[in-house]
Formats: sequence, structure tokens, C-alpha cells
Amino acid sequence: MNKKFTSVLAAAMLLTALTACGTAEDDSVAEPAEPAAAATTTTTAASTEAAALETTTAAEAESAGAAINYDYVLNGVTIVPGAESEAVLASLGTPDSTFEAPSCAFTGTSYYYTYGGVQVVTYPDEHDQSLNRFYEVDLMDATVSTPEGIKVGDTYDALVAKYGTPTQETPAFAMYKTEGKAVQFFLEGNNITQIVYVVQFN
Amino acid sequence: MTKRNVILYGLGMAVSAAVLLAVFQRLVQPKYMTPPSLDGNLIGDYYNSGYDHDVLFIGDCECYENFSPVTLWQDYGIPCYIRGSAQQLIWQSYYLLEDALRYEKPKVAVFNVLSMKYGEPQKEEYNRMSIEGMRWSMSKVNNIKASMTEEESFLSYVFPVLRYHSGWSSISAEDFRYFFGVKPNFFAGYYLRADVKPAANVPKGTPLTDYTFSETCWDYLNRMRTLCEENDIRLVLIKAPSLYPYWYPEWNDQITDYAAAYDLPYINFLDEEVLAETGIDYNTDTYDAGLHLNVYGAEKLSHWFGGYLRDNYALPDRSNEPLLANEYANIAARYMSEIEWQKNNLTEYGNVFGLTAQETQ
Amino acid sequence: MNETLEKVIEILTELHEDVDFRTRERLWDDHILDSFDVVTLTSELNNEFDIVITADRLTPENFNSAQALAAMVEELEDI
Amino acid sequence: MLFTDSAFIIGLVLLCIVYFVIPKRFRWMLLLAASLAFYAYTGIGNLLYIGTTALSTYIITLLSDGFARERTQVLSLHKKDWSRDEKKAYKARMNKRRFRLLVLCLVLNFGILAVIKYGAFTVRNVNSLIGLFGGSGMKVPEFLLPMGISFYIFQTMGYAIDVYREKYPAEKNFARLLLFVSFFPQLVQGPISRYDDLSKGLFAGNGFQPRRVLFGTQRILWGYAKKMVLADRILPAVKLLISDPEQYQGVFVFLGILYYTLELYADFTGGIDITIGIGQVLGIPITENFNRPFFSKNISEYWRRWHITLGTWFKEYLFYPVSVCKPLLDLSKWSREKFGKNVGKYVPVFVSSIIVWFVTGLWHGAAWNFIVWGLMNAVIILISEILAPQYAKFHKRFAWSNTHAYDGFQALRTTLLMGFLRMFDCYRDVPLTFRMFGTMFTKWNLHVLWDGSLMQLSLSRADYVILIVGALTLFYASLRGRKGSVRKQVLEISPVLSCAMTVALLMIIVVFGAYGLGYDASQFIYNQF
Repeated sequence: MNKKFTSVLAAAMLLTALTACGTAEDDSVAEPAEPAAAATTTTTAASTEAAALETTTAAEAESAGAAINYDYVLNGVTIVPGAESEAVLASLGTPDSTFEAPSCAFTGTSYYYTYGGVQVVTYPDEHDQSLNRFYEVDLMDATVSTPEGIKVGDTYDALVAKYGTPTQETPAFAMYKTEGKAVQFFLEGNNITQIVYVVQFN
Repeated sequence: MTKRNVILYGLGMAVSAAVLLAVFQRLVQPKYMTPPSLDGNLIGDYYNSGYDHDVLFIGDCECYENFSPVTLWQDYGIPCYIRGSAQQLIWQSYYLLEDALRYEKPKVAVFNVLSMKYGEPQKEEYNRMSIEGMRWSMSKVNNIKASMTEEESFLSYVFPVLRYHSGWSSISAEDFRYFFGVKPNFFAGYYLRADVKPAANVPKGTPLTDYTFSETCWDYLNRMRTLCEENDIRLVLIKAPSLYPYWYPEWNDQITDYAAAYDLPYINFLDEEVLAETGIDYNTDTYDAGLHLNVYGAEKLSHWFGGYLRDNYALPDRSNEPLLANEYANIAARYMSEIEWQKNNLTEYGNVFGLTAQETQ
Repeated sequence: MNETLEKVIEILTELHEDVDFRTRERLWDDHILDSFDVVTLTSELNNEFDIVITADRLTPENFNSAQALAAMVEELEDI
Repeated sequence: MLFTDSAFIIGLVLLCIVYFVIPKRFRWMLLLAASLAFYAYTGIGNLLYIGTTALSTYIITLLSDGFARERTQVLSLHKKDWSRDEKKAYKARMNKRRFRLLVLCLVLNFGILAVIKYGAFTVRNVNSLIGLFGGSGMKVPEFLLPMGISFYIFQTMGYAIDVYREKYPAEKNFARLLLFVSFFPQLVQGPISRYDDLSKGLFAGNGFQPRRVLFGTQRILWGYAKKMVLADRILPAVKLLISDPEQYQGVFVFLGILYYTLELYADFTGGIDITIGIGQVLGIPITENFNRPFFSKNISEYWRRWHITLGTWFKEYLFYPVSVCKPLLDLSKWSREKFGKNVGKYVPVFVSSIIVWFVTGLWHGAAWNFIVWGLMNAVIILISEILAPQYAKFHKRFAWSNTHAYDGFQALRTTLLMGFLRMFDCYRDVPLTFRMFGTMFTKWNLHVLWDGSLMQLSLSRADYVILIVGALTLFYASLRGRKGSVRKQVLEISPVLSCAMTVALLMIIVVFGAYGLGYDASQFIYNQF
């Protein structure tokens, strides 16, 4: 009596098998998924971990054609906004001045170092307070300039000539942005008053 | 198993579970009694006061470390209290003021506007320190809802054991010593520091791409203003003379315009003339290179501000009222001995808390 | 009845010569008949008596002894 | 919605209180309301899926029952005047109609499951197949899988097949059937209950019996303790060990297996304890889903002790029907003739086992690693069954092989074997799993065990102490459990001790539970079921 029933069912199952070939196409996401329990509603495609914030050291070809350098080179040492600061600071030698700014009641301190016309600022890592990262690098006067040769006092037109159209701009500043960091040129009228390399939290 | 037994056993289980959980909760709750992080008990301390203050300060460490209520009382007979906490956000200040109004009605409320720069919840630890000390009320409930970061849950505020339970392995002698209550570390909400560290090369703030305060901040500032109007309390906006975090002129202009628009007084103590009038000198009057004033700076600032309040708000000299006099006499006594104690530690150990070398690591 | 029984015992003995199916009980519970034997037995019985043993019939009660098997066969025959 | 969500816990406490307050005849309605609220909480849209399954099964089973009654009436009417053949023909016609109804119900519901859960997987495979011939594949559909869909669809289809087999009459009241389909504790991790077992307790609206409620509460707490103190504590370590196959090889793989075995056992049996505990508090007996699985001496015994209800479901509704369906029986006849009696008898069971284990693997997840996991189970079981006579001889010849020690060895061997098989779940990638399995024998880094790297697995010394003590307690409880329920034994010693144990369990969960900030409830372990 139940002759067709199982063959229909079995055929349906085998059909799905026949359509498949051996390659395991699922991206291997390390979520153990034994018949432990029912899930709340998650998409059937294996949910991949959100890509962690990677600081790309290589300068990407931005809208400005010529590659913009988002990391500042101070006395031959590259400072990458968002990266760990300890080793780099050691190789930079003793700064002209330091300033410590502990947060209200807890460990984790921001540090301000000045090297001539350049100020370097660090911030405590979110998870590991003892670990510090570069927050920003400020070029405060005309004695220093960006790897591309722009310095405080240059005109907006000279900037655009070298860097191209900014990612975002207002009369007060022109910003060039990339993954996780940016270079900001602050303007008064047509001249640059300050240049800041700063990390961008998404 | 008779019905009576069932009820008996049921109640027995419920009561013993409740007692055990309450004891464990009290044990693992942070006591904030080991320096330097003592600020956790600031909010709870208010409920030991006499609830008879003419002036209430609300704000973050720029309030509770820069003004000394003892000076305001001794110099002008003005009773005041600082409801401050670490990185207190503007909505937390609003709800703390709202909570205080359940106990008393001050004549003047002083709010430090630095917290306008934080538009959304910052850190779980700061939320805990600003909220957990509050007694339960709608103000506390709203404060929690407004402050919670995503990973926090409301239930863990109702039952702190759900948050601190993993601290079972680090229960220490301090948890037992302060099981029934903490020792007062503050002076009507003032966190006293007697050491000196001159301000040097405090950085000038680097320009920002966006100076606007968030909508939430403006909304709570308006609610604070209307709350004061309804209870006919004079709201005074101030920016304390802390040199860091940098108080951008663009921020300052927005607050000045707002104050002018609503006819509110706004004093920016970083302004040269005002600073000169207070007589604050950043070589002797700060303990952390300009971030906060030490007790000498706080006394100078409080002396100037007391005069301002008395002249502008006709605050009477109430030093003759026995109850208040007694309350502030006790505080002043502790205040004096604390200064002595800190000074001795400074000479002996080189730090105000008398911590030996390895303790300071 | 015994004619069906004899036939059933004959088929069973084909599966396991060493077992005396006339008296042996608990064939299913003691795993005398493993899953292979059950399938073979079902196939043989269906062909022999032109009946259809459905899945829900595969129970210890029906398979524990030759007599039980014979009873099931009889019942299925007159459906 | 997880068991460890505070919303679930609060809801559960309220439900239990209200359940015993309202009149008995409304209690099953309360359960239905709670189940629907529970399900709506996971996503209003899901109610649509569960509603369709319940409604379609309700209508079809009623129709099927209708035909069955009609058939028996007509047959008794024409008892005398119809010949045997006429009766047989009529009966065949009616059953054919009922069978077609059943197939409609199965295809509709399993169709929903296939599309939602396996749609993306199938399309991706079809794409890769087309890709072989240079074609461009279709768009991979994305579905939000409703919670527990695999559990409730299998449970409902079991019901439909039972009604077709006329084991019991179809449920007339749709609301009651909907409750059977959506009874909330079972939506999280099963078990897959049978209608006649569950319905008795479900609709009876049972009284408040102190002993039963105490035992139920203790079992719930026991489940939460296993989940929150052990499973959720060790899970970060498991995730770490499998997250970076390049770094964690050799001994780490073995550690991963051990940690995952403990984690999964604690989590899954913990969840089932909670479910059965809830049932016990409400007076609804729910079938056991585990029976000391790590005491089993071989793989087939293991699958009679682990996730029992899934095993029985597949046996009753897939393995037996497939084994005795016409094509397989013909195959059996043909193979016995071709390869002789002894070899021939294996072929049909081999085919049906492969089918059943293919489907079991697929049930666990829409990915190749699950299917391979299932098929490997089948291969091992078949080999051990084919070699059964040899094992029997071996046991007869060597007396020591019947000692407890040897049983212990067999239990350990089975546990390790299942642990290796579970690697497919961890690495979720078939080639990678085999490679990692290989590194266990090629990469000798035993030093890892004592050079402090154990402490780098997000487990502190205190955690290890808790885990070891916990595992030993589980083992001891299993041993004591052989002589009947541990809770009954404790109550017999003294009610005070029983109450103290209950409070102790609660304290252990609150104090040592791995929950709250820093431990986000093991959200990532739950697959899409």
C-alpha cells in the first residue's frame, strides 16, 4: 500500500545529492553547529565574522589619481594611525615635550608628544588598556610638510593640484579619506592652517 | 508531604536563596575603596547629607574636583553639594538633578557644560559609577535606559550580581571590611587632592571637522532648563578651568549663544579675565598638570564663585543655623584631617595616598 | 493455521539453520533476527503469501516468535 | 530566543505561576498562548510558517480520517453482499486516496523545509555544477530560517504518518493540534515527541503536585547549570581552537575534540533537561532524549542513547518504510539470488542505511560536512553490524573482554570515535577536517599541555577547576542515575537535603554561570534548525 511513498521521498533526497559535486563551497566559518539547539532566526548562508578593522599600509589609488600617503613619515619612521605605538615611539627617540591625560577615574591614558612642529597623539586600546595606539599626527607649522610636499600656509589650489578632489570638504577643511584613517587640511580663507593625519573609527 | 510542609519548604528555599544571593551580591559589588579609583561612591554619598542645600553642582570630574563646598560654607555660609561622578553624561546630570528634587529644592543649580561633547553612551564602567549609587526611582530607571551601551542589560542594574558575579574569584579583604557600608571619602561631594603637579605643555586641541553637539545633548539641556524653571531654581552654566580636554572656541560660542537666548548666566572659567579674578595659578593649583585643580585651586575657585553666587542670587549666610553648622563642621573637620593626612603621605611616600612603591604599579 | 506456521518456520530456518524456531522465543529482542534478517524475512513472506508487510508491522510483538509471525501473515492475508 | 535569555526565564516563571492559578480546563490554552507568544518573539513572520504546517496537517489528517471512517462504514454495510475481491478493491481504492493525501502533506511540508533550509545550499551546488559546464549560476536565495523548523516539521509529519497508519484518530480541534506543533520548550532543541505520548499531558491541565514540581524545578536548574556553568564557559575555548586551523594543530585538535565533546554534551543535554523539567513542572511528560550516551559500547548503541527521539523518528518513519518498500524488497530478492544468501542480505539494508544517514546528516545542517558526517556514521554502523558474529566469537573466546574494564575501554573508544566524527561540525569543511585529523598524528606538540598554552585558550585556572569539577559531577550523577532518578534518591534521604540541593544549584548557576558582560550567551553555537 505504501509502495510509492518512500521511493518518492527517497528519490527527492537523492535528487538533491545528485545535483551536488564534491567541492565544499561553504566558507569554513568556525561555528560548531552540532545538533545542539535551535537557533534564533539567522540567515541560512553561514554567517561570516565581520571583517576586523584592517589598517591598509599600502596607499590605495584614491580619487586623486596619484597615490596619497595616509601615514606620516617622521625622521624616517612611518606612523600609521590606529597601529600600536610602543615600538615606533621608541625608534623616534625622546620627544621635545610630553603630556599625559588620564581619563577621569580609570587606567588608560592619552599621551601627547611633540617633535618639533609635529605633535603625535596616542589613545588606549579599547580592550587592553595597557596597549596604546596612534590616534593622530598634527603638522602644526610650516617647518614640516606632508610626504607629498604640502605644508601649513600653502594654498588650497596647491593642495588640490597635488592631492586632487577631496573626499569631503567644507570652507573650513578639505579631507581625504581611506579605510580606517584620513588626512585633514584645515583652511582659513585660501590657506592651510593645520594638517592632521587621524584614525577613523567606522 | 502535608500542605503545611510544602509551604514551609517552599518558603525556606525562597528565603535562603534570597539571603544567599543578597550576601553574594554585596560581596562582589565593587567597593571603590582602593585609591586612586575612589570615585565610584560619589553618587551614593549624597543620601547621607542633610538635604538642605542652596546650591547643587551637577557634572563630571570638572565639578567634583574643582569646587570645595567647605570653602563656600566657611567663607559665605552657603550650603552646597556636588552630585558629580566620573565622566557624567548630560542626561545623567539631568536625572541626578531630578532625583535630588525628590529630597530638596535648592535655589541654584550649577551645570558644567563639558559633557555636551558626548552624544551617546561611552563606557559601561562610567555608567555603573554614575547610576548604581542612586536610590531606585523613575529618575534612576530613565537614567539607566538613556545610558546603557548595547551590551548592557537593564536586569543587570536591578540585580548587580548578574553583572559582577564573575568577580567571585577576586573577592578580597576589602569586600568584607566594607560589606556593611563604605567610609566617606568625599566632602559634600568634593574629591580632595592636596598634591601639586604644575601644568606644562598642555596641548592645544587639534581642529575638528564637526563641532556640532548632538541632538540628544541639546534636548537634555533644554529639559534641564525647563526642570529648573518649573521648580524656580536658577540654572547657572559653567565651564570649569580644566585645561584638558580642550574646550574648543566653537563649542564655547554655541553655549554662549544658547545662554544668551534663554537669559542664563554662563561663566567660562578658562576665560583670561575670569581666571585672573579667581587667582588660579596652574603651577601650584593643579595636581595633574592642569586637568584638575588641587585643594588650593579649588578653594580659590570656590571663594570667587561663592562671592558671585551671593551677589547675584542673594544667597543668605546660613552659618548660624545649628543643624547646617553641625553638618558642615563635621565635614570641615574631616576635610582638614584629610589634607594633613595627604600632606604627610606626600612627604613620607611621595604620593597622597601613602601607597608604597609596588602598590603604585 | 499450522500449514502457514510450517512455511514460516521453513523460511526462518533458511536464515539461521542452528536455531530451533519451533520453540525459540524473543527472536527480535535477543537480536536473533538482526536488521538484515528482518528485511530478508519480509521480502520472503510477501512473496510467499502474496501479502504486504507495512513498516508499522515491524514490531517486537510480531517478530518475536514463529507463531507471532504466522498470526501476522494470517491477518494480512484476509485484509 | 535562547533558554539563557532573561526574557525566556522571566516568561517561564510567570507562566508556571499563572498555569497553576487558572482553572484546569484553560491551562492548555495558556500553553498555546505562551507558545505562540514565544514564537512570535523570535519573529512575527515565523508564525506564518508554523501556522501553514499546522493547518495543512490538520486539514489533511481530518480528510484522511474521514475516508478511513467511510471505508469501514461501507465495508460493514456491504459485509455480506460484496465478494472478497470487491472488498479488497474498494479498500485499496480508499487507501490509495488516503495515501495520496499523506504524500501531499509530506511534499508540502518537507518542501517548505527543503526550500528554506536547503534552498541556498542546493542552488549553490547547482551553480557549481553549471559552472563545471561553463554556465553562470542562479542567484543564491537568502532565507531567515524560523526557529526550530526542523524539529516541529518532523514532529508534525510523524503525527501525519501515524494518523495515516490509523495508530490514533486525528485531532479534531485545530487549536489543540497547533499546541502540539508549537509547544514552546521543544522549539529550542527538541525532543521530537509523538502525538499520543505528548497529548495526554498537554491537554490534561494537571494539578500542582509538590513532589513533581520540585523534581521539575531541580531538573530545570540542573539543565541551566550544565549549560551556563560548563557549556558556555568552555565554548570560547572551543571556538578559539577551531577558529585558526594553522595555529592550533596536533594536540590542540585533540583538545578541541575533548572540549567540544564536553561543551556539546553539557549544552544539548542541559537544554533537554530544561525542556523536560518544564514539562515535569507543568505535569506534561516529555520523552527522554539522552540516556547516558558516553556509556555506550558501540556506535549503534550510541545512537540509541544520544538524541534518541531523532533516531526513533528516522527509524520508524524512514528506515523501516524504506527497508520494506517494494523496490528494496525486490532488490533484496535479486541480490540474494545473485550474491548468495549470506552476502545478498546486506545489500538492501546497506542502501536504506545510506539513505537514512544521508538524510540525518542533511537534517543537521545544509552543508557538505554534515552529509559526510552522516554517511561516515552509516559506514561505521554497517561495518560493526556485519562483523557482529566475529565480535561475538571474540567475546566468547576472551573472558577478560566481558569485564567492566573492557566495557570502559569500549565506552571510551566510542566516545572518542564520535568525537572525531564531530570534527566535521567544528571545521565545517570536509577536506580541512581530514587534514586537521591528520595533524594529530604528524605534528607532535605535546609540550603544549604543560608549557602554559592551555592558559591562553581564554580559560583561566579557576575556569579549569570549575570545568573539571563539573565534568566529574556529571560523571558521578550519571553513575548514581543508573539506580533511578538522583532527585528521588536525595528526597528519600531527606526533604531538607533536597531543598538545600535546589538552592545550591541556583547559587552555582548565579555565581559560576558564564553569562552577562564578557560572556555573551553562546549565541554562535546554535545552528539553523
